[in-house]
Amino acid sequence: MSELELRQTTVEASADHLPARPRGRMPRIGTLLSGAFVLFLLAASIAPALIATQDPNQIAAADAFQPPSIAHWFGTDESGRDLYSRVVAGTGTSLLIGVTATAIGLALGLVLGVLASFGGRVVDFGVNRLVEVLFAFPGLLLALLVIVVYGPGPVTATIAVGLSTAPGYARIIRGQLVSIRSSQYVEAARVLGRAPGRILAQHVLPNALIPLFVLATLGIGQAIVWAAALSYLGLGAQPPAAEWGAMLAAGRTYLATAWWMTVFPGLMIVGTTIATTVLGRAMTRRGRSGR
Amino acid sequence: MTDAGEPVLDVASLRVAFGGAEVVRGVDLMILPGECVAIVGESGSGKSVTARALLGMAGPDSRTSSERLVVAGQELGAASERTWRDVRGARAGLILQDALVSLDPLRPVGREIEDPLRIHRRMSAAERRARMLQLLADVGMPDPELAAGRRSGELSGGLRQRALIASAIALDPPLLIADEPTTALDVTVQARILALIAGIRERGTGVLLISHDLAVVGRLADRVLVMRDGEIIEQGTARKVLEDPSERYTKALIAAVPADSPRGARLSSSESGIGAAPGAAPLATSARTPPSADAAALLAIDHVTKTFPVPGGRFTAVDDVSLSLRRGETLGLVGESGSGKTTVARLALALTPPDHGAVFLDGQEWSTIDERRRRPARHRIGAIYQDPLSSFDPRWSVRRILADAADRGRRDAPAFALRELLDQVGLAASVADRRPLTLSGGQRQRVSIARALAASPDVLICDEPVSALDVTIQAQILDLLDELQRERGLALLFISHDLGVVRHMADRVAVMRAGRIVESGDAERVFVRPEHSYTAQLVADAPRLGI
Amino acid sequence: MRAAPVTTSSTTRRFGAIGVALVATVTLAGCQAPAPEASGDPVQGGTLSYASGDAEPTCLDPHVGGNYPQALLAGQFLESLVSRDETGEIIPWLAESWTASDDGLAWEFTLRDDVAFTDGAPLDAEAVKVNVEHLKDPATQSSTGYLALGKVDRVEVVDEQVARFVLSSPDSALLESLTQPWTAIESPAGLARGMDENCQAPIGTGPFIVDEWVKQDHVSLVRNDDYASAPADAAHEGPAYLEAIDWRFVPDAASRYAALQAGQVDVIDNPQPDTISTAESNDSLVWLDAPRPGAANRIELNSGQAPFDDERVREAFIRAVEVDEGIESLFFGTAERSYSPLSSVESVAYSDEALFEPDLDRANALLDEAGWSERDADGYRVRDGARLTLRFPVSTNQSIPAEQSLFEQVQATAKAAGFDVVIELLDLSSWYGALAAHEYEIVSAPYTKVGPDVLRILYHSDSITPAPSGYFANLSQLNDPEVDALLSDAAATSDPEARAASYEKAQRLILGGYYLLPLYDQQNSFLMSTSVQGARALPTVSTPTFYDAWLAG
Amino acid sequence: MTPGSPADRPSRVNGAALRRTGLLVAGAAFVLWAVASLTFFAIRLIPGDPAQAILGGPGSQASQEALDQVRRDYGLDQPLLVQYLAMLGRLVTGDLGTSYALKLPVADLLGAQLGGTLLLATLALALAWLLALGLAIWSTGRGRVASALGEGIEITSAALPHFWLAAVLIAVFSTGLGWLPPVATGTPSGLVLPVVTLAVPLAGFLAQVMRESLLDTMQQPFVVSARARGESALGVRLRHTIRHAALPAISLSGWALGWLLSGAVVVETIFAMPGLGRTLLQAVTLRDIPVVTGVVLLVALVYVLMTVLTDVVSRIADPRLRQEGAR
Repeated sequence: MSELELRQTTVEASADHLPARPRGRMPRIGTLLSGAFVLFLLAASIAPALIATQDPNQIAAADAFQPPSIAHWFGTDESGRDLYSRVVAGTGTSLLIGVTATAIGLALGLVLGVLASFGGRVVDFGVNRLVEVLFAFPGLLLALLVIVVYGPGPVTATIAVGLSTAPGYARIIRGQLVSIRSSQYVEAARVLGRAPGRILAQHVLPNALIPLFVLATLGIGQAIVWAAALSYLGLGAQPPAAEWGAMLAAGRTYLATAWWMTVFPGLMIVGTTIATTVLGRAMTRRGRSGR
Repeated sequence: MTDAGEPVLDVASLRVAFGGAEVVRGVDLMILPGECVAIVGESGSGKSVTARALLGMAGPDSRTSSERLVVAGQELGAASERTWRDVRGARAGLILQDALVSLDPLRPVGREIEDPLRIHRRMSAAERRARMLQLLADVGMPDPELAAGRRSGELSGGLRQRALIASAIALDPPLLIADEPTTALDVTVQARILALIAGIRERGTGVLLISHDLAVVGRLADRVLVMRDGEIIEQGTARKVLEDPSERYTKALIAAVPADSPRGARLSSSESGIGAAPGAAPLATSARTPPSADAAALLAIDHVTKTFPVPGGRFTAVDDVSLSLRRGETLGLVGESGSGKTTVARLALALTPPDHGAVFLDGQEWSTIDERRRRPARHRIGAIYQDPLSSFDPRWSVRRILADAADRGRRDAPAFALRELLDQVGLAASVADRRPLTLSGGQRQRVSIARALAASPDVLICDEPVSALDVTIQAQILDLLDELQRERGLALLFISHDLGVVRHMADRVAVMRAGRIVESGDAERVFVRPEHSYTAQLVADAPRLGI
Repeated sequence: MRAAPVTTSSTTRRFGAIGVALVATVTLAGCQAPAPEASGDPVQGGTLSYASGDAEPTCLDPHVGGNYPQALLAGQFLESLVSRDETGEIIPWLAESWTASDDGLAWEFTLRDDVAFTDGAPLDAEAVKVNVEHLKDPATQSSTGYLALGKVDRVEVVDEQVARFVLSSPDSALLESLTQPWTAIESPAGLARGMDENCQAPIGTGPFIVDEWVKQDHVSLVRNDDYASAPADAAHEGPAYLEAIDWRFVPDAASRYAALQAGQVDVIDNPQPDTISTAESNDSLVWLDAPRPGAANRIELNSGQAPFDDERVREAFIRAVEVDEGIESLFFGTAERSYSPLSSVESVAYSDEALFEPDLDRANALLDEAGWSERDADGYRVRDGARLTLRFPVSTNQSIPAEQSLFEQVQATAKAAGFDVVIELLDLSSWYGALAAHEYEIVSAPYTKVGPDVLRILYHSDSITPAPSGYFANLSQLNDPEVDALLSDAAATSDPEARAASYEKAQRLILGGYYLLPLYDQQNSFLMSTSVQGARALPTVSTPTFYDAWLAG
Repeated sequence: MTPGSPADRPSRVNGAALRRTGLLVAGAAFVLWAVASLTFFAIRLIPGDPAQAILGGPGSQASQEALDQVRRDYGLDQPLLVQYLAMLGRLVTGDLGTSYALKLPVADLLGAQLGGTLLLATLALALAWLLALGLAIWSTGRGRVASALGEGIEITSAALPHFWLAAVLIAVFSTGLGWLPPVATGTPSGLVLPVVTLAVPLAGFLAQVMRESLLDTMQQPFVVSARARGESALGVRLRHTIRHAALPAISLSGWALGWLLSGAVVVETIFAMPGLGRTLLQAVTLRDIPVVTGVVLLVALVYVLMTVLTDVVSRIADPRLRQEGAR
């Protein structure tokens, strides 16, 4: 979040003194790998059956706790289900949780941010206080409260995670809007006699919203991680849904005997977060150099 | 100390490359003790890279090579970073452009000045402090004790530049490299800093001065090197180069300086990239007809006052200012930074309401009426900004920017003539689909002017429209504005800190200081026979060509 | 606890130290592979570190509320009037002897005269009276103890050492009820301090004293140096060997096991089944298997509403579900399949394996017959447009992960017959809420009570009527006058054989009506470092006791 | 535009500081009031009867009389508004009420838990800062490989779920190497794994922000100035760029603390540490409303204090902010 602000304050005066500094960046190969991984994830969420090798819910108690092998690439779980197929089947659920939670956070943040920056002083003050109050509930505590009221489950967990990210987004969006509103191109539009509504539609909103998509990609991974934490606390997805967080939590109890049950779902969560972050950053960089 | 004969800097065939691109291509340079050598050139000429390469700091991905690189008697051709560190600060000091960012804004300037002492000398903290205070006193810092504890942001521009100089000369290095040392400063301050550097040179220090500003160079340099595309294309004594240049490029550079060019004279040649020779052909378009003195004012600012709230009271930015601007006339508004020029511009544009007084456009109430009623007339008064890039929506192409500006929201708006507009401001039709970010500084300002013109204004408010541009580009833009004014009968409110530019552009001039107009009148009269002492000081301090 | 029987009677209360040490060892070994013998002489002193995975109690006084975590801890510092031995025989503890009147309405307990509470007050009949009154006082908020003493009307002080329990109706389960920690005897002065204070450190007669309770962290127990009231089956007399117990709350099973492996703690409870099997092959760890008494772990079928109001559908479910393989693999051979509503600890437990033979064809036939003959696109059976859905609320606080996995296997195997089992993982409060609202078709609810009288609580129709909180124990909602009569008779009769016969008949009816699917005994396992010697589980509610334990070098 | 000369600034700073302080206090009071009210009304939405929670949860078979008794004792039979005002009244006097489950004053209960959590969070914050600074300094300005590696480490660290990291750390350092205890028993060595678990993902975030600003700072002219005085690369980092790089991370510390408290719920459970997170989790399970309210309020208070602290530290670290306050 402060990255955005930082970029805005970068003094451009020095730009002409030195030749363009090659920015430290992930090698392109990292971006490519991330892109490939995200494509795999998308494929797995849209058509898990094509990518999975077996029925993810096929129980075979006799095959329980098999280590990774040719037949079971990621091994099997405590009920003899094929872990690879479950990981693939869980992609859709986990991504959905991540995307939905981020969307909820962004939507709420957008409403609050727009209210704050356009609602006049009183509304701005009120919204800012509200955002501060929401900030005072650390994410998981807010999530716990939501879960207490509406009961555990993936839907509540998603809403809870989304809600807890909203104040952060609200602040960024408000900051964006305020800085755009005081920008010189908005002033230039006023000088040309453009009405406020037109300025809003043509300049302010588009320029404020585009960076949000980048922000969203960065948020998805974190949303998945927090949803997984709720699953670990037994407040997330329900069995037999193959959600990564739930699988990871289940696997953790068998860490002493079946490492693969913890490692593979964990790798998926970490991998997804890394991939979305790398892509988000690549987009930020492109956006920055394109401006 | 080096003795008088031995050069403090002796470079032969210096080359610097970034990746495959060579930006400094075989520069030879020698500076003797007490000598000031200047390198002039426009942005991208390689002058700054040269300066840094002399300290072994050309940049992370650069390759530097030279046949000979001797600083204060030490050969540094293949020096290690360790050796370089011993040279920097001790044998060669560096002064950069703006001390606000060239001194660490988080550290007291005293610490910054003590740094070279700490790095290169074994001294006790008390000795260091004493030396630091002495240095501050030497560079003319009032109350060194107090200043030492302040951060660069808490000092005025001139004072912090002095602090920066103090840190560069802390160890009395034989060589001082000054890279655009006065560029961001107001003229009066600039004059004092130049005097300070001259004093350092007097003490026997060799100075390498890097500047884009020929006038600054003229004041200080013994010898001048003109740099272009990484090469020294001309060199000689300052007098020789400035008064009798042999290269076409140098001639163009000198011609482009507006200071002593008469009103209406052309500054640039039609050849792209190179200014015209001095006194080149007069403008091809119709001759200038000065506006009649008694024509009604198109824009009238009438006893306007504007204050802003600050903790513990209100700050008066504009104090009882009255100005009037007639059709076809250029009114120059000069003043140092913080004098209230920009606030006047915003008041004229009705972007901010005055506390007292009023602004009239063509005799009609302008500043006091409702924004809804003002909006339909806004197209009559346009604006050009110092930084055109930030005045464009970053997502929009040139075409969209101009199309949007041409559309006044009327249903019967004439078909938008993009090509004609681009042609008028001297841009190729091919830029239409590019985004301003990908254009050069001069092109951007042309787009900015085209945008203002698209709305068919009567008045243009130009707030420092050329301060960010190289001198040849500046010349082109100034010529363009001149031309357009002639063709369209535009009234220009031309705001600038640069007296030379204003003198070249303005029919009448108003001088602003601390929110008030201290003097106004016919441009020639004000510059030649200033009545107010402040104006006289400004004129005296303004650097100009010639020695 | 399936060790050699130990002869016990009210007269042979004390054993030779050596003999009992052997018994304790056999006990400790449980049903597992050879465990190291308790070797050498007991060592005095040392602090035993215990890591509990059960929820941290909210009050250390087991009279208040009354759950298993409280019992675990209370067993170290509180004692009951009577205890139970390996064979299910009631043996003396704080009460030396007891007699019942012929009509079963008056019981006289003679207390030991050499026992004092750790606050110095002597144990007397008045103290027993105060304790029973405390349990029956609504302000105490007792649940388990209150129910256990439901038929006790009042206690009369006959003389200093004799207390008379006056009952409103005969209760053959009274002695069993009194063995439980939830009816343990506390110092009247301690109780008089009020609930807030007493909850922090109840005062009893036990071998240890509560020294400090750091919430969310641990309870410090120190040795009671004046201890003189070991139960009749204890291995030694006098104060405990251990100087102190550090009782920690470590909710995460993996952390708990890691702490035991690292030697950070000496004993853990609720180990993961896979770690038990790992520990078996590990020379430095010992498994103590102590199934809880009362009911077996079972899945109850709610016969109070559709679709399980139809016996054919109930049988179809039980025939469709396969759990044997799952129990074997998930519990790594540490749990034995049960076919009885009662824990294997209970001598009157009746099993009938034939009723639970999986038979998918029969299940399908039964469902077709019951009108659930169509299937929808997902393969689930439908009738009149409604899916054959079974809501299965699972309490995350009461079911260990292996059990939850087993339920998933139940879900998967039931699908083959067309049942749509919907598992809902709930926290404890929400789980009780779902039960109270009858929003369940199947449920698994452990119930611990000493003795077969648990059947009355779980299957008598009176238990369908909810308490004011909405809670009811008869979750299968079995409402059969014949079962009611059998259970009431059993509770009232004092003749052990008649009692056993009634319980067997009742169990036949309960099992035969397909009201429940027994799974296994309520798992209650402990893993101990081999340096812990002489620890055992009390044969009452299987809580561990460290009175006889010592730490070998 | 700087009004006035530097000389007359201090008095204005004082006036501004006073005004700022007033605003801060009023803002803090508002946040606490709003948090208390939100929590109060949110908790009324929880299904279930508080009286039952007091009597050991719905699983208890409390009698009607007992329930009625409890309702009277705890004022639960009063109208909602009366209960709300009573709660506010108690809060003003610093009374957080009595825990339903533990029957202890909430203030005492939380007072005992707060220290552990704050210690954990503070140590984790400090370690995260160290790790992030170290990584950022190490990986910037050293070419593409170090930069890519640094970025990779940051992103990976930030993506690690706490409970997974904890499991791996326990497996390696406790079970495998036997260096550190897996359960925190109050000893310093017991704190190591929990602190590391909390700190590593946070360090990933902080390092991202720090490195970004370090990169921007490294191309500032004052860095060129410093090097031109003969300062070594390390000297430039230590004396100049670190502080600049730290600024955005300092302003993130309020957020970071909230993030750490969230993580503490998980970490305290795994490492069996006493603390607010575990207390909250238990209170939520038991529907122990006064404790839930108390934890939320306490956390809000800590957050508010942290915001103030962050503000103060930022102002100390960046004198430019002090000046802006005076404008």
